[in-house]
Amino acid sequence: MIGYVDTVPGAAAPSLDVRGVRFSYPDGQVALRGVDLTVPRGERVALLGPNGAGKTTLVLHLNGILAGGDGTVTVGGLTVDRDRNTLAEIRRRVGIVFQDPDDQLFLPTVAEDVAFGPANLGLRGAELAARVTEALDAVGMAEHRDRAPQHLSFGQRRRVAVATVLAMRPEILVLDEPSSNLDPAARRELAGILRRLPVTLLMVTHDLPYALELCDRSVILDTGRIVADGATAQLLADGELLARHRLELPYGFDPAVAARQLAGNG
Amino acid sequence: MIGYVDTVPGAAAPSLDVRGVRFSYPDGQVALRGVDLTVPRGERVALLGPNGAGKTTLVLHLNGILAGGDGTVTVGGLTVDRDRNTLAEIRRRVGIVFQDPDDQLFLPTVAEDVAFGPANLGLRGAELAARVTEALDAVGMAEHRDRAPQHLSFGQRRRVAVATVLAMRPEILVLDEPSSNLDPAARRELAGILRRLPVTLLMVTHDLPYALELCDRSVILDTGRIVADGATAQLLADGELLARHRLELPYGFDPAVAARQLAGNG
Amino acid sequence: MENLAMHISNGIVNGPVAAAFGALALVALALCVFRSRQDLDDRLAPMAGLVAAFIFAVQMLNFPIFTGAVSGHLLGGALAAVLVGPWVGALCVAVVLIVQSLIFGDGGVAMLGLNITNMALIGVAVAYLLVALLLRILPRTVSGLAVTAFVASVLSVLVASQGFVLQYWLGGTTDVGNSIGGLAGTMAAAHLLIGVGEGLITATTVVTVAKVRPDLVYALRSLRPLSTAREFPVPGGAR
Amino acid sequence: MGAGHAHVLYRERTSAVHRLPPEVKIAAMVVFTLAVVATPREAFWAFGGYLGLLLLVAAVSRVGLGWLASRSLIELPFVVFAFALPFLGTGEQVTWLGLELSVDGLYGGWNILAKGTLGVLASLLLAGTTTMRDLILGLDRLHCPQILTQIATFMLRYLDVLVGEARRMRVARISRGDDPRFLWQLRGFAAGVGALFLRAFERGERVYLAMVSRGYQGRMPGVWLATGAATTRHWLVAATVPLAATGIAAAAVVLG
Ligand SMILES: Nc1ncnc2c1ncn2[C@@H]1O[C@H](COP(=O)(O)OP(=O)(O)OP(=O)(O)O)[C@@H](O)[C@H]1O
Ligand SMILES: Nc1ncnc2c1ncn2[C@@H]1O[C@H](COP(=O)(O)OP(=O)(O)OP(=O)(O)O)[C@@H](O)[C@H]1O
Ligand SMILES: [Mg+2]
Ligand SMILES: [Mg+2]
Repeated sequence: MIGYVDTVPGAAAPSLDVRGVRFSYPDGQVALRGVDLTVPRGERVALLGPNGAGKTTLVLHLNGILAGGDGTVTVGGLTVDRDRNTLAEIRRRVGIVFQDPDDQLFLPTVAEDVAFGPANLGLRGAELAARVTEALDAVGMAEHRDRAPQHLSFGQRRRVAVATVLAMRPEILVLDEPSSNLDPAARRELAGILRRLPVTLLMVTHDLPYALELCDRSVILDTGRIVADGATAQLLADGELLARHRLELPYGFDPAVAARQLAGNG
Repeated sequence: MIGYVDTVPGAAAPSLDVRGVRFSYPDGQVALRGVDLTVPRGERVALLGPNGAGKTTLVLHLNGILAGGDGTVTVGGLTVDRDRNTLAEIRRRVGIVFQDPDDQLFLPTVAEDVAFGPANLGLRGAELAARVTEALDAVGMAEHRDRAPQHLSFGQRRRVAVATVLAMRPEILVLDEPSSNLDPAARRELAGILRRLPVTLLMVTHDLPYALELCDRSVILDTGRIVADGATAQLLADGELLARHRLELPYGFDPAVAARQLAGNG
Repeated sequence: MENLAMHISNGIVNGPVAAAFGALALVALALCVFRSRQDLDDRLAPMAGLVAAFIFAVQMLNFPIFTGAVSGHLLGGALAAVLVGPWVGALCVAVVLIVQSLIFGDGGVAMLGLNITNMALIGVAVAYLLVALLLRILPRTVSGLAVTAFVASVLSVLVASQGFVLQYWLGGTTDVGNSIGGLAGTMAAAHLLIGVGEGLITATTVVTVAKVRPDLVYALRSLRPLSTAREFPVPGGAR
Repeated sequence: MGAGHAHVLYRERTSAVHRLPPEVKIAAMVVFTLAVVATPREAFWAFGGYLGLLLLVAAVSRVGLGWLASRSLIELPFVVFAFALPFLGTGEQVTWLGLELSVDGLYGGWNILAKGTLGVLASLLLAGTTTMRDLILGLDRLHCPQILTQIATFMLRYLDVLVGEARRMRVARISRGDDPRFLWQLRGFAAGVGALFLRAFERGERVYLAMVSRGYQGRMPGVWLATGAATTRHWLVAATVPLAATGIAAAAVVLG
């Protein structure tokens, strides 16, 4: 850990504070080369970048699943380290939806899987059941509650994965490519849910219009470094910057149309 | 097998001919309720539909990985049945990129994994090496050729998965959500590759603009039935049809802009 | 004498006896190879690999039984017999033993015949005979299957451990005289505990699989008329 | 041991031993071990000779003596048996530090200790210089029945799948507020094992079907079998160690 004085815990601390984080995988692959990122409470930030940039690696640092390189990660004033209790508290606050739904689902039925997180938070009985139903309704999977997750279609698994985290009502929601494999309506519904949730949001995505729709601010990560940080609309307008990092607006996307629709959404 | 007279084998036979295929999973889940679909040689067809519609299930029927329900699947005149040799020949012709790259990659290094398919086709030595290099170059993963697939990022794994099938140069290429988790540049590059390949193409996707860009024709599958079949541009113009099947054009997408870009592409 | 753990290492049993059992194992495995040609279809091939991997992995976790005074590991014979049948099952266990002896020195290479006889042949054969018998007597329910798997595990482990006693009696490099009876007793006691642990793991594993994918359980498959067997591999199971 | 992974013993190096084709290494290791086992236990000098041979191979293959020593602890359980023998053995007894020990038992203990240790060291040298995959390739070239190598290939693949799925399950649980010390605490040890087994199977089955889709028909493509197969020179080079060992064994039997 390099010299970094812990911020005062409490409401004033930023939700996420990443300082100088470096990380190499055991096989020697360098994934993060000094990442600094601060996300104030309640902000919505999109994390953009090419394949292999280190986005998932960064996400896995946010609740201590990966650790051990240089730098510090602080969540609402709590520093991620080896202390079991601190880690448990951090994992209570940070809900992560993994890029691969198979990393998320492991219990024999959908309902049990969604109940797992809230049950660990101490919920029981009717309250727990209500949480589960609410989360499954939100992603439109209520009718599949008694099926085995591994027997669902890919997109259905992705939706259940989102529900497992929504059911925990985390303070900080981190989503790694939540919209991939979702059908267009589910994608829009998810956007609606995320927009209404009163949380701090960090969303990894390759879908730039989706980032624009949901997040005011974006950061671009490339080869393990944050290379840009600013208002999403501004970043997306800088075609040269985007091109340098293998990002580009999709075919048929018209910023003017987007702006109109965005204004309509409020 | 319901009554269906085999077409004459040979060049005149359609690449894919699916007749009355029904399928239920062992847990009783009905996935296909009678699907009819013919894809003539050289055509590019997008397979659209909501999550859980049965798209992946249909794809897995195209080379006999799933079978045993009613109906027949014919590939270039060869009917999928239990005969080992016919099945082997069909699998030679049809290349499938699975929705989950983790299902596709299993060898210790990327290069070996890409070589696996062509080696099974009998390629050896320099010819095999050339195929592998070509396929890896096409997806921009040449520099990672000696790494372990399970140590790649999700998007990198997806690209390698595509390469494993490209290296086999199948006559019929079936892709299940090839663009998900790809960064925007990789998505465009993949579109470029697919457009140039002289193959019959069936592509499952939730990305309607991508379908419009690559496929002249689209079919919509919902709850195990084909509910629409026509020119992609026409289907996408029918907002009501799309909405009925949980499809919709993405935020910021302007058909007029798309048409202009499409014309520019040739 | 804690962890005899069934892997006989080099030098415990003399050369001639080891060679004799080596020949016995070779003949028996050849028969298994011949018989399993019919069994090993598209669906059984990955299952056989998984059973072998599972046994391999679990054998590497030497788990303490109860107090830690006795430690041992699964032999896997019953699991293999229930899931992939006797012929392929014996081959699975044999593959595990061969690889272990080659790269871990876990059980000496020169003693491979003895180890294969005990764990792959005796262990799987006893387990399969018991399974075949019990599945006819017991109700064909989840608990019936659980009891079957448990009993078959315990007894197969016990019998397999006595295989070592027999071999030691025939060709132990040190004459322990009357202690051979004591050896038999110690082996039996230790392996009763190992057997109980093995029985619990086997029973739950088999029950988990049988509930979700009954088509994967060889022991249940052989009870059904052959016509329902199918050749197409199907993720999520066969109809 | 908790390792559970097949490649833990492989030492990534470049050495003449690493480059030898796997089949000659397997054959050499087996012959060497047989020679050791055939040696009379009283011929102490012979065991010194074997150890010398192994140290020589270790030096050439650059696997490191510390590594060899620490990894050979796997035979500890058998050593316990070796130490019990002097008390269990019958016949002539000697008294040492006030303990009644059987002479036959002492020899027996030595016998197991020496032969066991040499066997383990020989395997470790094989494991340290040969990947699991090459090992299976070697077995295949030594005409091991295809059904066995096929099971071994799948076993290798599934070890990765098991480890991978176990890791996924652990990550899934801890990131949703659970605090397990073991994977197994999911409704008890056995239920966790059952769930892991099923999960690994279904993943592995999908992988298998994807392999089948790419033309797999029960045997890995011939390229991997054809390249780098042993030449006469390889066999001759690798034969030196087992030949020397056989010589020592023969001398020990004759002199013994
Ligand atoms: N388990 C691993 N072992 C070794 N290297 C890894 C591992 N996982 C990822 N990497 C490497 O670390 C780098 C960053 O990977 P990461 O998964 O964070 O990328 P990403 O930004 O999430 O990419 P994508 O958009 O494709 O998901 C890549 O070069 C990748 O190959
Ligand atoms: N292995 C399985 N066992 C049981 N039911 C399954 C299995 N796989 C899929 N299903 C069910 O079959 C139906 C069709 O699934 P399929 O995977 O074909 O959908 P899909 O159109 O590919 O969806 P997506 O867009 O989410 O990938 C769904 O209701 C799904 O829950
Ligand atoms: Mg990622
Ligand atoms: Mg699908």
